[in-house]
Amino acid sequence: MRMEISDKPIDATRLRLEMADVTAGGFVVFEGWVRNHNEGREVRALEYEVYKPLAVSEGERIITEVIEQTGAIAARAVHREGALELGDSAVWVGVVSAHRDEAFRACRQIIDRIKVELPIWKKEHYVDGDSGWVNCERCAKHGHAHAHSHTA
Amino acid sequence: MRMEISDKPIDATRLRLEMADVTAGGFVVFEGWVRNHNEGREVRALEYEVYKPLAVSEGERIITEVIEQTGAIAARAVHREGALELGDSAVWVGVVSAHRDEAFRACRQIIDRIKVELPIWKKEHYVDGDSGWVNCERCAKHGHAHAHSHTA
Amino acid sequence: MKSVSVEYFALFRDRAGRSQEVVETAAEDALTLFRELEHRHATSDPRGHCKVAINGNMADWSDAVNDGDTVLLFPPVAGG
Amino acid sequence: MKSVSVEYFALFRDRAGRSQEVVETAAEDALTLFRELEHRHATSDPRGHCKVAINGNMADWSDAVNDGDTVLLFPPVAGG
Repeated sequence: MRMEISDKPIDATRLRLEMADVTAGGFVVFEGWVRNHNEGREVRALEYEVYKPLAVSEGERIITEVIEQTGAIAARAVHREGALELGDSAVWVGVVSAHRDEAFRACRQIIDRIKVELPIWKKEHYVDGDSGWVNCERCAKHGHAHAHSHTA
Repeated sequence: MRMEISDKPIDATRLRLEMADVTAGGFVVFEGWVRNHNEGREVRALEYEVYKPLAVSEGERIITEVIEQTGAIAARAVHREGALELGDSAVWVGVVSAHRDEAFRACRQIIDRIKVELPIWKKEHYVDGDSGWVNCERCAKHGHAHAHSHTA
Repeated sequence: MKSVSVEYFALFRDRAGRSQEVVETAAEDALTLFRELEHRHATSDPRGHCKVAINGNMADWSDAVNDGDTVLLFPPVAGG
Repeated sequence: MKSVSVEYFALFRDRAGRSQEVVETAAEDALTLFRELEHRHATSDPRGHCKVAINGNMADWSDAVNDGDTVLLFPPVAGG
Protein backbone atom coordinates (compact mmCIF):
# COMPACT_ATOMS: atom_id res chain seq x y z
CA MET A 1 0.00 0.00 0.00
CA ARG A 2 1.25 3.49 -0.80
CA MET A 3 -1.11 5.05 1.76
CA GLU A 4 -0.63 3.78 5.29
CA ILE A 5 -2.33 4.63 8.59
CA SER A 6 -0.07 3.76 11.50
CA ASP A 7 -0.43 3.69 15.28
CA LYS A 8 3.39 3.38 15.60
CA PRO A 9 6.01 6.14 15.20
CA ILE A 10 6.84 6.94 11.58
CA ASP A 11 10.22 5.49 10.60
CA ALA A 12 11.50 8.12 8.16
CA THR A 13 14.82 6.32 7.71
CA ARG A 14 13.18 3.07 6.61
CA LEU A 15 10.72 4.85 4.31
CA ARG A 16 13.55 6.76 2.60
CA LEU A 17 15.50 3.55 1.98
CA GLU A 18 12.42 1.82 0.59
CA MET A 19 11.98 4.60 -1.98
CA ALA A 20 15.56 4.32 -3.31
CA ASP A 21 15.52 4.12 -7.12
CA VAL A 22 18.52 4.55 -9.44
CA THR A 23 16.27 5.91 -12.20
CA ALA A 24 15.22 8.79 -9.92
CA GLY A 25 17.13 12.06 -9.62
CA GLY A 26 14.91 13.89 -7.14
CA PHE A 27 13.38 12.96 -3.80
CA VAL A 28 11.11 15.33 -1.86
CA VAL A 29 9.71 14.62 1.60
CA PHE A 30 7.18 16.52 3.65
CA GLU A 31 6.72 15.79 7.34
CA GLY A 32 4.11 17.37 9.58
CA TRP A 33 5.36 17.61 13.16
CA VAL A 34 3.32 18.12 16.33
CA ARG A 35 4.24 21.60 17.46
CA ASN A 36 3.84 23.21 20.84
CA HIS A 37 1.39 25.91 19.77
CA ASN A 38 -1.54 26.43 17.42
CA GLU A 39 -3.62 29.53 16.82
CA GLY A 40 -2.18 31.24 19.87
CA ARG A 41 -2.67 28.35 22.31
CA GLU A 42 -0.02 26.19 23.99
CA VAL A 43 -0.42 22.58 22.89
CA ARG A 44 0.56 19.70 25.21
CA ALA A 45 -0.31 16.68 23.03
CA LEU A 46 -2.78 15.63 20.40
CA GLU A 47 -4.63 12.67 19.07
CA TYR A 48 -5.81 11.68 15.62
CA GLU A 49 -9.00 9.81 14.95
CA VAL A 50 -8.96 8.09 11.56
CA TYR A 51 -11.67 6.22 9.71
CA LYS A 52 -9.13 3.80 8.34
CA PRO A 53 -10.94 2.01 5.47
CA LEU A 54 -11.73 5.25 3.66
CA ALA A 55 -8.55 7.06 4.68
CA VAL A 56 -6.52 4.32 3.00
CA SER A 57 -8.66 4.03 -0.14
CA GLU A 58 -8.95 7.81 -0.59
CA GLY A 59 -5.23 8.21 0.02
CA GLU A 60 -4.45 5.60 -2.63
CA ARG A 61 -6.73 7.44 -5.06
CA ILE A 62 -4.99 10.77 -4.34
CA ILE A 63 -1.53 9.27 -4.86
CA THR A 64 -2.57 7.63 -8.13
CA GLU A 65 -4.10 10.86 -9.44
CA VAL A 66 -1.16 13.05 -8.42
CA ILE A 67 1.42 10.69 -9.97
CA GLU A 68 -0.58 10.74 -13.20
CA GLN A 69 -0.90 14.52 -13.20
CA THR A 70 2.72 15.33 -12.32
CA GLY A 71 4.66 12.52 -13.99
CA ALA A 72 6.42 11.60 -10.72
CA ILE A 73 7.85 8.07 -10.55
CA ALA A 74 6.46 6.98 -7.17
CA ALA A 75 4.92 8.34 -3.97
CA ARG A 76 4.07 7.07 -0.50
CA ALA A 77 2.32 8.56 2.50
CA VAL A 78 1.94 7.55 6.14
CA HIS A 79 -0.44 9.22 8.61
CA ARG A 80 -0.49 8.53 12.33
CA GLU A 81 -3.56 7.65 14.36
CA GLY A 82 -4.00 7.73 18.13
CA ALA A 83 -2.07 9.72 20.72
CA LEU A 84 0.94 11.83 19.68
CA GLU A 85 3.42 13.90 21.63
CA LEU A 86 5.20 17.17 20.85
CA GLY A 87 7.78 16.69 18.11
CA ASP A 88 6.24 13.48 16.79
CA SER A 89 5.86 13.14 13.06
CA ALA A 90 2.11 13.11 12.32
CA VAL A 91 2.37 12.63 8.59
CA TRP A 92 5.10 11.70 6.09
CA VAL A 93 4.83 12.13 2.32
CA GLY A 94 7.69 11.09 0.02
CA VAL A 95 7.93 11.41 -3.76
CA VAL A 96 10.66 10.32 -6.19
CA SER A 97 10.87 11.63 -9.74
CA ALA A 98 13.29 12.02 -12.62
CA HIS A 99 13.63 15.78 -12.00
CA ARG A 100 12.94 17.88 -8.95
CA ASP A 101 10.01 19.89 -10.27
CA GLU A 102 7.65 16.91 -10.46
CA ALA A 103 8.67 15.74 -6.98
CA PHE A 104 8.06 19.15 -5.38
CA ARG A 105 4.70 19.56 -7.10
CA ALA A 106 3.53 16.03 -6.37
CA CYS A 107 4.57 16.15 -2.69
CA ARG A 108 2.78 19.46 -2.19
CA GLN A 109 -0.38 18.26 -3.92
CA ILE A 110 -0.51 15.04 -1.91
CA ILE A 111 -0.16 16.72 1.49
CA ASP A 112 -2.63 19.47 0.52
CA ARG A 113 -5.20 16.84 -0.44
CA ILE A 114 -4.51 14.55 2.55
CA LYS A 115 -5.33 17.47 4.82
CA VAL A 116 -8.75 18.16 3.30
CA GLU A 117 -9.92 14.90 1.73
CA LEU A 118 -9.12 12.07 4.15
CA PRO A 119 -11.47 11.24 7.06
CA ILE A 120 -8.97 12.23 9.77
CA TRP A 121 -9.70 14.43 12.78
CA LYS A 122 -7.28 16.08 15.15
CA LYS A 123 -7.98 16.78 18.81
CA GLU A 124 -5.58 19.12 20.55
CA HIS A 125 -4.86 18.94 24.27
CA TYR A 126 -3.79 22.30 25.65
CA VAL A 127 -1.43 23.15 28.47
CA ASP A 128 -4.33 24.86 30.29
CA GLY A 129 -6.19 21.51 30.51
CA ASP A 130 -8.74 22.25 27.78
CA SER A 131 -8.99 20.22 24.60
CA GLY A 132 -10.80 20.52 21.30
CA TRP A 133 -11.31 19.18 17.81
CA VAL A 134 -9.37 21.32 15.37
CA ASN A 135 -11.29 23.24 12.73
CA CYS A 136 -14.70 22.00 13.78
CA GLU A 137 -15.88 25.60 13.98
CA ARG A 138 -15.94 25.77 10.19
CA CYS A 139 -18.86 23.37 10.25
CA ALA A 140 -20.74 24.21 13.42
CA LYS A 141 -22.36 27.54 12.62
CA HIS A 142 -24.65 27.66 15.61
CA GLY A 143 -24.16 26.80 19.24
CA HIS A 144 -25.34 23.60 20.91
CA ALA A 145 -25.50 22.33 24.44
CA HIS A 146 -23.13 19.46 23.66
CA ALA A 147 -20.63 21.56 21.79
CA HIS A 148 -17.20 21.61 23.37
CA SER A 149 -15.57 24.94 23.95
CA HIS A 150 -12.38 26.15 22.34
CA THR A 151 -11.84 28.62 25.15
CA ALA A 152 -11.34 27.48 28.69
CA MET B 1 27.52 26.00 9.44
CA ARG B 2 24.21 25.66 7.65
CA MET B 3 25.95 25.01 4.30
CA GLU B 4 28.27 22.03 4.32
CA ILE B 5 30.47 20.45 1.64
CA SER B 6 31.18 16.82 2.47
CA ASP B 7 33.38 14.09 1.03
CA LYS B 8 31.49 11.50 3.12
CA PRO B 9 28.02 10.02 2.45
CA ILE B 10 25.16 12.29 3.51
CA ASP B 11 23.55 11.06 6.72
CA ALA B 12 19.91 12.01 6.16
CA THR B 13 18.82 10.41 9.45
CA ARG B 14 21.23 12.49 11.52
CA LEU B 15 20.39 15.71 9.66
CA ARG B 16 16.67 15.16 10.22
CA LEU B 17 17.18 14.65 13.95
CA GLU B 18 19.35 17.76 14.20
CA MET B 19 16.57 19.87 12.69
CA ALA B 20 13.94 18.71 15.20
CA ASP B 21 12.12 21.74 16.66
CA VAL B 22 8.89 21.68 18.67
CA THR B 23 7.97 25.15 17.41
CA ALA B 24 7.98 23.83 13.81
CA GLY B 25 4.96 22.22 12.15
CA GLY B 26 6.42 21.54 8.72
CA PHE B 27 9.64 19.91 7.49
CA VAL B 28 10.50 19.65 3.80
CA VAL B 29 13.54 17.85 2.43
CA PHE B 30 14.94 17.69 -1.08
CA GLU B 31 17.58 15.13 -2.02
CA GLY B 32 19.29 14.89 -5.38
CA TRP B 33 20.27 11.30 -6.16
CA VAL B 34 22.80 10.06 -8.71
CA ARG B 35 20.69 8.37 -11.36
CA ASN B 36 21.69 5.89 -14.00
CA HIS B 37 20.94 8.08 -17.00
CA ASN B 38 21.15 11.72 -18.12
CA GLU B 39 20.15 13.27 -21.42
CA GLY B 40 19.82 9.89 -23.07
CA ARG B 41 23.16 8.46 -21.89
CA GLU B 42 23.79 5.65 -19.42
CA VAL B 43 25.68 6.96 -16.40
CA ARG B 44 28.07 4.73 -14.45
CA ALA B 45 29.32 7.15 -11.77
CA LEU B 46 30.07 10.81 -11.31
CA GLU B 47 32.31 13.19 -9.47
CA TYR B 48 31.85 16.67 -8.12
CA GLU B 49 34.53 19.30 -8.04
CA VAL B 50 33.81 22.02 -5.50
CA TYR B 51 35.62 25.26 -4.78
CA LYS B 52 34.89 24.90 -1.11
CA PRO B 53 35.58 28.38 0.37
CA LEU B 54 33.11 30.10 -1.96
CA ALA B 55 30.65 27.20 -2.12
CA VAL B 56 30.25 27.44 1.66
CA SER B 57 30.06 31.25 1.88
CA GLU B 58 27.68 31.55 -1.09
CA GLY B 59 25.55 28.73 0.31
CA GLU B 60 25.32 30.50 3.68
CA ARG B 61 24.27 33.69 1.89
CA ILE B 62 21.56 31.86 -0.08
CA ILE B 63 20.17 30.20 3.07
CA THR B 64 20.11 33.52 4.94
CA GLU B 65 18.35 35.28 2.07
CA VAL B 66 15.78 32.53 1.52
CA ILE B 67 14.91 32.29 5.23
CA GLU B 68 14.39 36.06 5.28
CA GLN B 69 12.25 36.03 2.15
CA THR B 70 10.07 33.05 3.08
CA GLY B 71 9.79 33.31 6.86
CA ALA B 72 11.00 29.74 7.35
CA ILE B 73 12.43 28.92 10.80
CA ALA B 74 15.67 27.22 9.76
CA ALA B 75 17.38 25.58 6.80
CA ARG B 76 20.47 23.46 6.15
CA ALA B 77 22.14 22.09 3.05
CA VAL B 78 24.87 19.54 2.39
CA HIS B 79 26.53 18.97 -1.00
CA ARG B 80 28.90 16.13 -1.78
CA GLU B 81 32.33 16.51 -3.36
CA GLY B 82 34.49 13.83 -4.96
CA ALA B 83 33.44 10.49 -6.41
CA LEU B 84 29.83 9.30 -6.16
CA GLU B 85 28.10 6.10 -7.19
CA LEU B 86 24.63 5.44 -8.57
CA GLY B 87 21.97 5.99 -5.92
CA ASP B 88 24.18 8.17 -3.74
CA SER B 89 22.68 11.35 -2.37
CA ALA B 90 24.53 14.26 -4.03
CA VAL B 91 22.74 17.05 -2.22
CA TRP B 92 20.40 17.36 0.77
CA VAL B 93 18.35 20.46 1.61
CA GLY B 94 16.11 20.57 4.69
CA VAL B 95 13.82 23.36 5.87
CA VAL B 96 11.63 23.63 8.97
CA SER B 97 8.86 26.19 9.31
CA ALA B 98 5.69 26.92 11.23
CA HIS B 99 3.50 26.01 8.26
CA ARG B 100 4.20 23.93 5.19
CA ASP B 101 3.98 26.65 2.57
CA GLU B 102 7.15 28.43 3.75
CA ALA B 103 9.05 25.15 3.98
CA PHE B 104 8.12 24.06 0.45
CA ARG B 105 8.98 27.45 -1.01
CA ALA B 106 12.24 27.84 0.88
CA CYS B 107 13.45 24.31 0.07
CA ARG B 108 12.71 24.80 -3.61
CA GLN B 109 14.43 28.20 -3.72
CA ILE B 110 17.53 26.91 -1.96
CA ILE B 111 18.06 23.91 -4.27
CA ASP B 112 17.32 26.03 -7.36
CA ARG B 113 19.96 28.54 -6.29
CA ILE B 114 22.53 25.92 -5.17
CA LYS B 115 22.39 24.47 -8.67
CA VAL B 116 23.20 27.73 -10.44
CA GLU B 117 25.09 29.89 -7.95
CA LEU B 118 27.61 27.67 -6.16
CA PRO B 119 31.03 26.91 -7.71
CA ILE B 120 30.33 23.18 -8.14
CA TRP B 121 30.99 21.16 -11.28
CA LYS B 122 29.76 17.69 -12.17
CA LYS B 123 31.64 15.22 -14.34
CA GLU B 124 29.67 12.22 -15.54
CA HIS B 125 31.29 8.87 -16.33
CA TYR B 126 29.29 6.93 -18.88
CA VAL B 127 28.81 3.19 -19.29
CA ASP B 128 30.45 3.46 -22.75
CA GLY B 129 33.72 4.66 -21.18
CA ASP B 130 33.37 8.33 -22.12
CA SER B 131 33.11 11.09 -19.56
CA GLY B 132 32.30 14.78 -19.60
CA TRP B 133 31.61 17.91 -17.59
CA VAL B 134 27.87 18.47 -17.44
CA ASN B 135 26.47 21.61 -19.03
CA CYS B 136 29.83 22.95 -20.16
CA GLU B 137 28.45 23.29 -23.69
CA ARG B 138 26.38 26.27 -22.55
CA CYS B 139 29.59 28.25 -22.14
CA ALA B 140 31.89 26.88 -24.83
CA LYS B 141 30.38 28.30 -27.99
CA HIS B 142 33.21 27.36 -30.28
CA GLY B 143 35.33 24.25 -30.68
CA HIS B 144 38.83 23.83 -29.29
CA ALA B 145 41.50 21.17 -29.56
CA HIS B 146 41.40 20.48 -25.81
CA ALA B 147 37.63 20.28 -25.58
CA HIS B 148 36.37 16.90 -24.47
CA SER B 149 33.63 15.26 -26.47
CA HIS B 150 30.15 14.43 -25.19
CA THR B 151 29.75 11.72 -27.82
CA ALA B 152 31.99 8.70 -27.87
CA MET C 1 -40.17 4.64 6.29
CA LYS C 2 -36.77 3.01 5.99
CA SER C 3 -34.25 1.89 8.51
CA VAL C 4 -30.75 3.41 8.24
CA SER C 5 -27.66 2.81 10.33
CA VAL C 6 -25.90 6.11 11.12
CA GLU C 7 -22.33 6.41 12.43
CA TYR C 8 -20.93 9.58 14.01
CA PHE C 9 -17.23 10.50 14.06
CA ALA C 10 -15.03 12.80 16.14
CA LEU C 11 -16.89 16.02 17.04
CA PHE C 12 -20.19 14.58 15.82
CA ARG C 13 -19.75 11.52 18.07
CA ASP C 14 -18.94 13.73 21.06
CA ARG C 15 -22.01 15.87 20.43
CA ALA C 16 -24.35 12.97 19.72
CA GLY C 17 -23.08 11.10 22.76
CA ARG C 18 -22.98 7.92 20.67
CA SER C 19 -20.96 6.50 17.82
CA GLN C 20 -23.79 4.67 16.10
CA GLU C 21 -27.56 4.36 16.01
CA VAL C 22 -30.30 3.00 13.77
CA VAL C 23 -32.84 5.62 12.71
CA GLU C 24 -36.21 5.35 10.98
CA THR C 25 -36.45 7.99 8.28
CA ALA C 26 -38.33 9.07 5.17
CA ALA C 27 -35.33 11.09 3.94
CA GLU C 28 -34.69 10.62 0.24
CA ASP C 29 -31.10 11.84 0.27
CA ALA C 30 -28.13 12.26 2.60
CA LEU C 31 -28.65 16.01 3.04
CA THR C 32 -32.22 15.55 4.24
CA LEU C 33 -31.13 12.79 6.63
CA PHE C 34 -28.31 15.00 7.96
CA ARG C 35 -30.78 17.81 8.67
CA GLU C 36 -33.18 15.45 10.45
CA LEU C 37 -30.30 14.55 12.78
CA GLU C 38 -29.35 18.13 13.66
CA HIS C 39 -30.35 17.46 17.30
CA ARG C 40 -27.45 14.96 17.36
CA HIS C 41 -24.58 16.69 15.51
CA ALA C 42 -25.65 20.33 16.04
CA THR C 43 -24.75 21.44 12.54
CA SER C 44 -27.34 23.07 10.32
CA ASP C 45 -25.64 22.70 6.94
CA PRO C 46 -22.93 20.15 6.15
CA ARG C 47 -22.13 21.36 2.66
CA GLY C 48 -18.65 22.62 2.02
CA HIS C 49 -16.76 21.16 4.95
CA CYS C 50 -18.54 18.04 6.23
CA LYS C 51 -18.48 14.75 4.32
CA VAL C 52 -20.69 11.70 4.05
CA ALA C 53 -20.02 8.09 3.11
CA ILE C 54 -22.69 5.54 2.22
CA ASN C 55 -22.03 1.79 2.44
CA GLY C 56 -18.27 2.21 2.53
CA ASN C 57 -17.80 4.80 -0.22
CA MET C 58 -17.53 8.56 -0.16
CA ALA C 59 -20.86 10.01 -1.31
CA ASP C 60 -22.46 13.32 -2.27
CA TRP C 61 -25.02 15.03 -0.08
CA SER C 62 -27.53 14.65 -2.92
CA ASP C 63 -27.03 10.85 -3.07
CA ALA C 64 -30.03 8.64 -2.28
CA VAL C 65 -30.42 6.94 1.09
CA ASN C 66 -32.04 3.50 0.93
CA ASP C 67 -33.43 1.05 3.45
CA GLY C 68 -30.61 -0.85 5.14
CA ASP C 69 -27.88 1.64 4.18
CA THR C 70 -25.02 2.53 6.50
CA VAL C 71 -24.38 6.29 6.52
CA LEU C 72 -21.16 7.72 7.99
CA LEU C 73 -21.28 11.38 9.04
CA PHE C 74 -17.89 13.11 9.00
CA PRO C 75 -17.35 16.54 10.58
CA PRO C 76 -14.74 18.82 8.93
CA VAL C 77 -11.51 16.88 8.60
CA ALA C 78 -8.11 18.03 9.85
CA GLY C 79 -5.36 15.64 8.82
CA GLY C 80 -1.67 16.44 8.82
CA MET D 1 51.80 45.75 -16.90
CA LYS D 2 50.60 43.97 -13.76
CA SER D 3 51.10 40.48 -12.48
CA VAL D 4 47.93 38.43 -11.80
CA SER D 5 47.55 34.90 -10.47
CA VAL D 6 44.88 33.01 -12.44
CA GLU D 7 43.24 29.75 -11.31
CA TYR D 8 41.29 27.46 -13.65
CA PHE D 9 38.55 25.06 -12.50
CA ALA D 10 36.92 21.93 -13.90
CA LEU D 11 36.52 22.18 -17.70
CA PHE D 12 38.73 25.28 -17.84
CA ARG D 13 41.52 23.44 -16.01
CA ASP D 14 41.22 20.46 -18.36
CA ARG D 15 41.43 22.72 -21.39
CA ALA D 16 44.23 24.91 -20.05
CA GLY D 17 46.22 21.86 -18.98
CA ARG D 18 47.01 23.60 -15.70
CA SER D 19 45.18 24.68 -12.55
CA GLN D 20 47.10 27.90 -11.96
CA GLU D 21 49.49 30.34 -13.62
CA VAL D 22 50.79 33.86 -13.16
CA VAL D 23 50.15 36.12 -16.15
CA GLU D 24 51.46 39.56 -17.06
CA THR D 25 48.55 41.67 -18.31
CA ALA D 26 47.42 45.21 -19.05
CA ALA D 27 43.75 44.20 -18.70
CA GLU D 28 41.73 46.73 -16.71
CA ASP D 29 38.86 44.38 -15.85
CA ALA D 30 38.05 40.69 -15.46
CA LEU D 31 36.27 40.45 -18.83
CA THR D 32 39.32 41.75 -20.72
CA LEU D 33 41.59 39.36 -18.82
CA PHE D 34 39.24 36.44 -19.58
CA ARG D 35 39.37 37.26 -23.31
CA GLU D 36 43.15 37.51 -23.28
CA LEU D 37 43.20 33.93 -21.92
CA GLU D 38 40.90 32.44 -24.55
CA HIS D 39 43.79 30.25 -25.78
CA ARG D 40 43.63 28.56 -22.37
CA HIS D 41 39.92 28.12 -21.62
CA ALA D 42 38.59 28.16 -25.22
CA THR D 43 35.55 30.27 -24.43
CA SER D 44 34.95 33.52 -26.26
CA ASP D 45 32.42 35.14 -23.93
CA PRO D 46 31.96 34.22 -20.27
CA ARG D 47 28.92 36.36 -19.61
CA GLY D 48 25.74 34.62 -18.62
CA HIS D 49 27.04 31.25 -17.50
CA CYS D 50 30.66 31.55 -16.40
CA LYS D 51 31.65 33.19 -13.12
CA VAL D 52 34.68 34.97 -11.74
CA ALA D 53 36.02 35.50 -8.24
CA ILE D 54 38.71 38.01 -7.28
CA ASN D 55 40.72 37.65 -4.07
CA GLY D 56 38.28 35.20 -2.53
CA ASN D 57 35.00 36.93 -3.36
CA MET D 58 32.55 36.48 -6.21
CA ALA D 59 33.04 39.36 -8.65
CA ASP D 60 31.49 40.94 -11.73
CA TRP D 61 33.10 40.70 -15.15
CA SER D 62 33.35 44.49 -15.13
CA ASP D 63 35.31 44.52 -11.85
CA ALA D 64 38.86 45.92 -11.91
CA VAL D 65 41.87 43.62 -11.93
CA ASN D 66 44.87 44.95 -9.99
CA ASP D 67 48.52 43.99 -9.67
CA GLY D 68 48.87 41.04 -7.31
CA ASP D 69 45.21 39.93 -7.54
CA THR D 70 44.18 36.28 -7.59
CA VAL D 71 41.49 35.67 -10.22
CA LEU D 72 39.46 32.43 -10.21
CA LEU D 73 37.82 31.46 -13.51
CA PHE D 74 34.73 29.27 -13.12
CA PRO D 75 33.11 27.49 -16.10
CA PRO D 76 29.32 27.03 -15.98
CA VAL D 77 28.39 25.39 -12.70
CA ALA D 78 26.31 22.24 -12.28
CA GLY D 79 25.62 21.48 -8.64
CA GLY D 80 22.93 19.14 -7.36
